Amino acid sequence: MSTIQESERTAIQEELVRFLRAEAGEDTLRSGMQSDLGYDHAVWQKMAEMGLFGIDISEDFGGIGGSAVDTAMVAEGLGRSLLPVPFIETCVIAPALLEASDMTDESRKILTRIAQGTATIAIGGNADIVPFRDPDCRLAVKADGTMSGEVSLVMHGGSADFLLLAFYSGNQTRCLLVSSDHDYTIENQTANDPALRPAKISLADVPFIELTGWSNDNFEQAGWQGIVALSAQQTGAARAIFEITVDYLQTRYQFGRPIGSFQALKHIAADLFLEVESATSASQAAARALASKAPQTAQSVALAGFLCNDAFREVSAQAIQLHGGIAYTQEHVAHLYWRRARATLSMFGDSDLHREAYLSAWEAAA
Amino acid sequence: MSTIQESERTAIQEELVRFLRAEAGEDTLRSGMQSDLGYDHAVWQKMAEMGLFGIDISEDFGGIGGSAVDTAMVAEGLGRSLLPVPFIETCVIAPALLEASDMTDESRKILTRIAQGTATIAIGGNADIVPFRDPDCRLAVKADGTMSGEVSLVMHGGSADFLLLAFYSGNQTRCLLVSSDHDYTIENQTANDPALRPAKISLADVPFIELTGWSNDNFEQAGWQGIVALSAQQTGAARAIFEITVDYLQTRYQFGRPIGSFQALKHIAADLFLEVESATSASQAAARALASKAPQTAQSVALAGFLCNDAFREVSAQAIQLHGGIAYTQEHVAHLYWRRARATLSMFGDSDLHREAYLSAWEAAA
Amino acid sequence: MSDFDHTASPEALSAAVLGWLDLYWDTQHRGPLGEPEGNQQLWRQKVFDAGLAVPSWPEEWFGLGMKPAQCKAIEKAFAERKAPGAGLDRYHLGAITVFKAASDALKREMLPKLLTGPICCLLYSEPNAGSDLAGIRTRAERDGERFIINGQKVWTSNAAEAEYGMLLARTDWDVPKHRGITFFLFPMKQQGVEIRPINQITGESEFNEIFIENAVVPERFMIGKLNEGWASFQTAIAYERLIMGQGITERRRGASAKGRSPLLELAAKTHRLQDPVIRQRLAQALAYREVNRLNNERAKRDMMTNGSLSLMSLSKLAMSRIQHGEAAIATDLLGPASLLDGPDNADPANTNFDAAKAYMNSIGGGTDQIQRNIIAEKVLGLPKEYEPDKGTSFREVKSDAGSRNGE
Amino acid sequence: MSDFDHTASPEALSAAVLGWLDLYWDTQHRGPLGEPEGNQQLWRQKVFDAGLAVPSWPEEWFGLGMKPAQCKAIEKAFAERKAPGAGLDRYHLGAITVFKAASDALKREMLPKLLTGPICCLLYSEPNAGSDLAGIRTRAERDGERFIINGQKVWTSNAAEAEYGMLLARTDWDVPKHRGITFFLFPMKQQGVEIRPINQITGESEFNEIFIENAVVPERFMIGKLNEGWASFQTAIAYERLIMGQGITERRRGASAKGRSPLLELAAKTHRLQDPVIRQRLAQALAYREVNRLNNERAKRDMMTNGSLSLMSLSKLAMSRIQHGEAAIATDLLGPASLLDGPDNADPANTNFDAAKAYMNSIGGGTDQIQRNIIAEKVLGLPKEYEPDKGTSFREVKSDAGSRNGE
Repeated sequence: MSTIQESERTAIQEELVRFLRAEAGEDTLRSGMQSDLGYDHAVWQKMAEMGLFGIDISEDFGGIGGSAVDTAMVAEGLGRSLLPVPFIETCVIAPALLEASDMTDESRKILTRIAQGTATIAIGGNADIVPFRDPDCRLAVKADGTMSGEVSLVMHGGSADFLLLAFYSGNQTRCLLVSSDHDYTIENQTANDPALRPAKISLADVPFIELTGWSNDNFEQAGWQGIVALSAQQTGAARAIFEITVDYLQTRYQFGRPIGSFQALKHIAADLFLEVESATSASQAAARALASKAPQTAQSVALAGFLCNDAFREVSAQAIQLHGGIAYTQEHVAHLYWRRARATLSMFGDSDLHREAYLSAWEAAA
Repeated sequence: MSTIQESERTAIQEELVRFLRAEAGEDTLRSGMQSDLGYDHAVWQKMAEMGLFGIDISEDFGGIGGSAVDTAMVAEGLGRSLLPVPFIETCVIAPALLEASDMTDESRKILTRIAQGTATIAIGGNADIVPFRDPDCRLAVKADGTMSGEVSLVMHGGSADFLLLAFYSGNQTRCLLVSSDHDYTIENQTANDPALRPAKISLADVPFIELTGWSNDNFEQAGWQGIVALSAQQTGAARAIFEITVDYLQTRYQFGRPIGSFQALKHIAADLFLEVESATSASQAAARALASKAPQTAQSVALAGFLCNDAFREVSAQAIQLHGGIAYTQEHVAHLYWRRARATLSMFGDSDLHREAYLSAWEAAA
Repeated sequence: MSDFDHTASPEALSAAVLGWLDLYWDTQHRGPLGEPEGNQQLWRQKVFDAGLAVPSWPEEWFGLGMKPAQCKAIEKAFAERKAPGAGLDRYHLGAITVFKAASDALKREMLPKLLTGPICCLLYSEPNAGSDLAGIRTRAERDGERFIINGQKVWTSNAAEAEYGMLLARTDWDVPKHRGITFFLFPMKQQGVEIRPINQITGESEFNEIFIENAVVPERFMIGKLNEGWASFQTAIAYERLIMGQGITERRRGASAKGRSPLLELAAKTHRLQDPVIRQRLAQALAYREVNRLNNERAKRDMMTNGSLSLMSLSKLAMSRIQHGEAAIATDLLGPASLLDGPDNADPANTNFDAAKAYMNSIGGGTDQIQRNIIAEKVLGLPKEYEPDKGTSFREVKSDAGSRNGE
Repeated sequence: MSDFDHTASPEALSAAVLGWLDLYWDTQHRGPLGEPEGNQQLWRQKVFDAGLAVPSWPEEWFGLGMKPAQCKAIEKAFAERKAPGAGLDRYHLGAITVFKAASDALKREMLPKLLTGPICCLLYSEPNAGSDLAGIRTRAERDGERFIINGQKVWTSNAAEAEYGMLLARTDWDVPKHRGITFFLFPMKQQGVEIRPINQITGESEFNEIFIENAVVPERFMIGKLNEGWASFQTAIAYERLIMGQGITERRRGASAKGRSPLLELAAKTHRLQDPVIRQRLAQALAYREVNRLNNERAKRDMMTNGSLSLMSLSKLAMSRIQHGEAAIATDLLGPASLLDGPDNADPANTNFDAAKAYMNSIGGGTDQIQRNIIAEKVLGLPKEYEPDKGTSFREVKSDAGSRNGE
């Protein structure tokens, strides 16, 4: 459970909302899109100063010992503003796995740096904790204690301070940390979402630190945290583009009347509202289940996994349709939400997979 | 190909439409629903006099040597008026199979009686030509030349002059004809569609005639004819309830305006219109493919199979919604269309099955 | 005067009510202690006298002035002992309407009656006034100190049992529709009231058509003022919509308890639980139901914390896709057997019933289309549609097939 | 005058046209025979002079008075020899509009020009006039024998190449919107016309915004009469909608030939062709496309036999669900790789393009919502919506954020 009090949480949330509204608007998003990082580094630093990155790191390492409910709150805010920062990788999954592993000086140092906002982590491979799984990745550990191979779709792989490579090797899952101090080849990949920065990483005889001592439960838990944080991001983004769309329906006039007075558009809006609220409920319930280690966590997480995926997809796609021509231009923000929705559809597994997991959880509970 | 000329076909169609409008309206349907047969026997007799039952029977047996296009035309008319007569079983599938089998005096006699309208056929079992397949049927042929067993969901099984039992037995499909002159037990089953008359038939040491000499192609063809005739029925029924609904939208006023002026209802109607027309196109194309023995027949039949199923289901379900409260009563005709749609969803295989067959046909053609 | 202290904590109150019930109620025989077969009328009088029938109402109006948490405790105690009669301030639409909208005189006269026995039915909808309820054409004409009623009502449940009907009738035809309606407490047991059950597509006949010909209602039975009945009526209908959203129209077997779902059971029984296509559909159906439960929980929290009804409005709409969706899957699971019905074929019969009953939610109490209008306008703040009958004398408003109401 | 006999059978005509092409056209080098690199302008003139550019038009208007089957034969012959220039009576929106709606004088002056080279663009939509095209606010003010044009147009393709634009402009602000519009043939190559490409979400820039400031159009370039431009304009837009419905906005690779489907190929490549859930979705997607083809065949037959356009109206709406649906499946097939783009990632790049381009059909040329209105009103005969701007002086009509056009 979170060590953060309800009042503290409200304070953090309010500060975050204020900050994002003031300093992470569409202009910041668009200027970040032009940069190598894909986002405005100053925004990242200010979030660090606000202590947001240590939210799910224990106080021992300079964090504030929050829970999935707290990270979801931050992710939801980031989702609203579409900020493509490596928050989930760096501040959710990596800490979960590091804290579950045998502690070393190195891992203590990394956790502290994450909490301070001075280290970012990129995650690649084909294991369940990897945001964008590369089924064709070839990663291998050599007898001499180095590793080699190639992996694609490593988000922020070009700018991260550490690579966390998680992959299946024989019957086991291995998790290696590679410092960017070492030499490896980075090939930036073009993304359909202009803010995203996937990279293809090629490694040849690179030293690594292996995370050991974690259990399968820890590993599953870390993956769940990723799904839940993503669902919160999607929820925030879906709500944001929904609100933009409802505003437009109020102010855009055609045929001498606001287009929001046309019943067909009203009904689409009502249906989308149901999607947004349902996504919110599912995401929040999953975060609560995860934070309280509830027995139905697997089921709650899977539910959030596909409902939020599908809601964000549907809401952002309909947003373009409801805006009409104006949203067919790059100038308008709608397509950015829509691209993000499409990009995250298979992040941590697609909806079909989550639906299957959800049903299996039902069966297991029966 | 059909031996019927285009002008003849038009004449038959016009006569049929005139006849059904005059003598097979809602009153006839409802009075038939109260009877043992489920339909008005006088209507059946008049259709026989019009020569409609020999439409797909060759002239040698008193038929008029039509094709799938012609039977589809009749089925479409029957669909419009929801007449629950055993047309597909008696006049489409049975003749197809009888004509493909080794001819006997008995089969010649039956074909002639079908063409005259003096014999009806009910079909039961678990083979592909069976309209309502009973996966749990137990039918077996004995060494002494009689058969025994039990089969459910035999539509009109209680009133038919012959039972056609088609079932898998070992590696083989067997088709037996049982005359109602013999003794067997009939247990009428309650149907959700009040016009339908399914029966459970129990047979003990009953003599039969086995149809032999047909090929697997003939058998497949007979099944396809059933699917296509059904698709035409569904198309006719979907169009009829759609028209009833559009009429209602014109005449029903609420809030001082016809409800058909409300955009949301208009849009539902437009979408349903697309369904109705698409079903029509698919059904007609399948009938043409079947009649001309086109190479893509399997694909066309499967397409009609699921599109018409789904269209009738959707159109009849929305018809109730668009009518509102009035269609929640038994008095209104909408629920009869809706019940028929639900009853025919799994007739000759459900939509998932047809979709799978459709995709397989695409793959086979590639 | 009362046995129950409105300053007590819910826990204390619960104990007090349980104690009271143990004194007077026989849980095992579901009747008043010592009463042969339990006289329900007497029991309700007892509950009413104790103020427990309507605990949230003030003491001067037969209640105890209790807060929501206290009322909940009382209802829970009654439920625990399986005793009826509490919580009428939440469920008795007739009494609630009278309490909220009627004159003090009528309240004083009728509430003690209504709260101790008689059932009320709703005389709202008419064949020509469905979605557009304010378009009613049942007329009430003054005749001295009474009104003569003529017209036709529909979708009335419990009509045969009801002693009173909450009647909307038109008293002025020359003003816009909302402004010429009066709300009455209408005595059902009189000449000129004919009740005809409606045969519904579910096979049920819970609703009736009511034909009213020269029936009479005393002037003092007016709820609220002459021609101002629409406002009083709003109280009642808001309540009805709320109850619908909670899925009360469902049969209990449709509900999904943790780890148990009738749909999954049917899938197992029909050997389809391993079909990946069916599995996706099952998961989606279960999800819609679970997330509606989660939405309702949030809705309740929202209502408690900031009085927001936004989320509440979604439940009824969501229930339509849940019910229609589940019935569709069940139909497909059954395959050809879905055409059967009747007591010998329980699974098909249940599925057929559910498929038909789903329209009760998607049409009854305001269609899904009306519900989407409400969400779009009341919650999202989108502008209202054009209303051609707004500001127009009702007599001039167009009705079915384009004729005018006055024609 | 012409080499081609309008009484000839399509077959005979085909032979004659092929013979003519063999005399003048070099199929191998795709240019006029003996012309270096093929002078397109000269070739078009030659086709025009032979009456083959617009064969269906009467001889007095540069055509040959041919029937549809004959025109088809001519176009087919041209296609066979890969020669351009025929069938402009079906594709050249500018020339068709002038032919159908302009004065004889303008036709005589401009058709020979338009049919032999210059491209026309469409100056219809405006930022404030999208679905509601008649709500345009670009103004044309008379100045002697010419009009001065000020305003902004949008969604114009080929603007940079076009020599003329088909311009809708408002000439009277004090009458209802449809009655104050004049239609002009507007010279694009002049001062005061600024063209800015629009960056579309597909990555393309086929459309432009056009800013017009004190540009000039001669009075004789009016198409039809002053303030009666809306009627002339209907000719053109009907045509545009028809073309959209045939899926011309698709890239060829989206089309499904018998037994070959890009979607099936992608499913095979991504190893999902054995996934039963994917198989159902693939089948449904293929079905929507195939049945649309079947609908279009019926539509053409209907149009031929009884002039009915009912079915024709469905194709554009159907194309939306086809294109959006196929793109969604392709996205899901690609999985995480769908986030990639660019020339190194052809499958994701194509899928992303298709997903964005699908909006071209569902929004462009009238949104799906507008198209459903058209089907419901024009085909099903359902009553029109309330139009607050009907009969109101355009100046008084409300525009964005509720301001009036005259404000």
